[in-house]
Amino acid sequence: MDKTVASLQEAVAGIGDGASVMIGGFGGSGAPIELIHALIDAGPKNLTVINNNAGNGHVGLAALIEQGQVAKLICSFPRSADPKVFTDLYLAGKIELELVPQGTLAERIRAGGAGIPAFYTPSSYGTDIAEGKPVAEFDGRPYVQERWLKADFALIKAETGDPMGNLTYRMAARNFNPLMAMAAGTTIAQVSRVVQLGEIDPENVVTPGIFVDRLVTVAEPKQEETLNREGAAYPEVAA
Amino acid sequence: MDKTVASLQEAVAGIGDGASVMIGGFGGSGAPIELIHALIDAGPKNLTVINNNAGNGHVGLAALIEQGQVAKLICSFPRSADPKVFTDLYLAGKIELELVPQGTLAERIRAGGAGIPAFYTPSSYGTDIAEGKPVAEFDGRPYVQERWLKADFALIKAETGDPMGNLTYRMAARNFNPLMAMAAGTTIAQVSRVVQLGEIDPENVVTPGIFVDRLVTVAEPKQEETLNREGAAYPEVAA
Amino acid sequence: MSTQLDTIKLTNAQIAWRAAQDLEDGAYVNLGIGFPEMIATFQPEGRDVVYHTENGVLGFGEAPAAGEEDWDLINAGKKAITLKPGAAFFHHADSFSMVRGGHLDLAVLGAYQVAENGDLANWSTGKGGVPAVGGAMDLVHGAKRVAVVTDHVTKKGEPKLLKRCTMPLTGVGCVTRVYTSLAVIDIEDGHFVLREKLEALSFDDLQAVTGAELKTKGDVGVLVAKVL
Amino acid sequence: MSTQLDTIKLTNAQIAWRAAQDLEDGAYVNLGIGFPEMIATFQPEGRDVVYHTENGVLGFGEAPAAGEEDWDLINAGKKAITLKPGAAFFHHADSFSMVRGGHLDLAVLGAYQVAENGDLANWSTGKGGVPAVGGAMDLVHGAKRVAVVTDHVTKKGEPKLLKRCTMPLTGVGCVTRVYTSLAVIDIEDGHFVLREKLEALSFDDLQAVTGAELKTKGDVGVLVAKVL
Repeated sequence: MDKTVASLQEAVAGIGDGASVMIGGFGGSGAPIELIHALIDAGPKNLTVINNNAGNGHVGLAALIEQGQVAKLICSFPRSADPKVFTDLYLAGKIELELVPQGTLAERIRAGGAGIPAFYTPSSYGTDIAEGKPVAEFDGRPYVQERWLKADFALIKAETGDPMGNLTYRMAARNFNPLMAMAAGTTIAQVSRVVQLGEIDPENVVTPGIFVDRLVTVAEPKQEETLNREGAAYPEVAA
Repeated sequence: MDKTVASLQEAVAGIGDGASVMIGGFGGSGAPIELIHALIDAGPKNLTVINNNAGNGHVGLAALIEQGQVAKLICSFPRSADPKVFTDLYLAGKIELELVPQGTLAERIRAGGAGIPAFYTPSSYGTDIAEGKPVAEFDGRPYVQERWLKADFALIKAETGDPMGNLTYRMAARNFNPLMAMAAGTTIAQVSRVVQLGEIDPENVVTPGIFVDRLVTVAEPKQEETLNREGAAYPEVAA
Repeated sequence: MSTQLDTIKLTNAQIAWRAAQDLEDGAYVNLGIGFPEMIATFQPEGRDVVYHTENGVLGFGEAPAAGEEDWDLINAGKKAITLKPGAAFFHHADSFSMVRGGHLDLAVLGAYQVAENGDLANWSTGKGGVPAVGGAMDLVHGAKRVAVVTDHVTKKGEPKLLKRCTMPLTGVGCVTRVYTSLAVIDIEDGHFVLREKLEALSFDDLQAVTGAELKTKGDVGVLVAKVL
Repeated sequence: MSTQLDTIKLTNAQIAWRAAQDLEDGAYVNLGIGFPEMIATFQPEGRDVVYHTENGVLGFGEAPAAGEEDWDLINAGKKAITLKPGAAFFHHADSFSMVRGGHLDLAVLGAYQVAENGDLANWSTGKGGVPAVGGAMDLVHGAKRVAVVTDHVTKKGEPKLLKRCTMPLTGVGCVTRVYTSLAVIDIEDGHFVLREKLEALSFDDLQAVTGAELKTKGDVGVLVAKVL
């Protein structure tokens, strides 16, 4: 079993117009910048993107939005240090936003991966976010019903992978990545290195390979934060 | 911060009559035999016990049941290699049983720890187990509503712990232990060894210390399977 | 009739062998406790299959030699196992996320009864005693294919493949294929569709020991199994 | 009146200092982005507090020196952090299990408005622009105590402590204590209960800049804060 693919281009192959795509990361940490840029190169339009944020600067998710490839964003916090790209499109009515509390977003994705079609949470009860959602009382407290969230594809960033797709992450870059790996039809991971089968201690596997479909090596992945401090943009001509 | 306690007796202190107690393990693997035996010594009655099974032989959970301390068992599979203790009491109407499918049991405990009061699952739909439970349809498929499961105490078995209560497990002895750690008011862990703070790689912590209240060292924990092959019983006089 | 069947029918090992021929390369598979576990023994050469056990292991291998057991490394049947390279441990909620979340390619279970609508009864005869369900009610949901291995009839010669199950259900409309001692049968659109039968057995004789109509779509293949 | 308040009121740093005095030894605490984060700076000596950040770290410490940042090691405010011994990493669902599941002892947030029934508004002024909620709606549920740090009045001198919030709510009935620039106030049974106030301020003057009745139970303490 060998899930590795040779190029970023091959890794994102098959993501077509109208696809739903989960993209890992919290801010820049754990954001699969190289996979996102490969998706920009591949050029599908009308995507629904699930991410915690709306990108920063002109690289990664922000660049994907800037290229006009995203029709709808499902996220918890679309305001960022340099939110211009998303903000402009949103205020112009050119991109749809589904705002989800962060914990609910994480739980909805986990539910999608775990085969739980709906669950109840105290979060957002009594707020505008809960409008139109079913409410039920358990043990005398009110809760909001939320639905699972799945996607056609997940683009995630991990640290170490093996050919079967077992993954480990690096520090707080873990965040949404293991959850999205569970909730997508096709999960595509970029890893800093691929090691031999058995080199990842079975005790320390964070994402078991059953959740991963393709693996591509990006030996020295870029950090969104660093790129933005350098004033980078993607594609470079847009700078 | 130091959550270690000096003795098994101290570890199980405060578990009184009528308490609900989650006990980790799947069959013998991951079963906190020494903590259970300390609970037998402490002697509380009328307990509600949550475990996947009903114990084997005359040690561990089977011994706790045999001592008449358990009024109700919530589990998925109370039939075992030597099920006599539970079977006799059950058929005599002397112990209550709540039978829960194994995946639902795991998810209910996880929900208890995660603050999710209820969720929907396809498991058990259309079966006797679903009788009396709310049913709802999502995307054209029917699902059963299940409630979270919490307990006053959890007795769990881990491999390595640090003074803050961070834990790792050993192979398939992980099973229900990390979930139960999340779902109890007071979580009590027996570990084979306590290491210095920082010796467990933050990447490899399975149960973060926030879920653990007390930690007791049992350097060479007994395996239920081995004890039963030796024909052991607890308390020893009962042999 | 049932005496005659006894002379030609496949043994459990042969049923397991036949089921094993359908294991796909690269598949993630859960084999139920007991009879279904035997399928792994007959995994065809050159196919890479990753086995899942619901107590939290992916990628386990054969049983260890006697005396080499580690009782922290067991499968759902509480038998000692070994690990293959690339294995992973996880807790029970993650394990059943794999099951319920549709991540397994195949689950194979035993059966008391299977109905033409895909209903399965395999956890309780409904006759009292201590009820015990384990992971069966979860395993029948989520896997892309849910297969059953079973004798075609009960020890008394009564059909196990029925219009509707009479014993307590494990799951509703969940079974997709049945490997029996006499035939291989798919469940499609609420009907049994016969794919293979033993050559020595006529269609009518097979129908006679089957509790619901056997449909056919195109040719019916010959059920062959290795002599074991 | 508001000019007079400006001369006596606590600075944000002093409010954070006062809130920090209530940090309990051994507590697990989440400090909201921005102002509440400052509380960690004033953690009293001898108290061991474990900080949680919702992006998956427990047991983090101070910011690293400039140039030493690792952008995989950040907090919810996307600022670089460091680890203390005994730290742990986990994914977002586990992180919010800690939040929602009642495992945190304390969460401290900022506020636009707090109502005497414990309602909090801190995520949207309701005036358009891009809405963004982040983790606030989860953080207000589950923690054993949910405290707010805030100026007592808006920049225009209007009360932020009200009978009912007029801005979009973050959570219902969730706040248990408010540390303001003028007072420390508990929320009990749907009422503001004054615990401490600045000595220079009369009860009536405080009531005048508070949008709901201030009740008292026993003595009202003197709100003192270190000169910072």
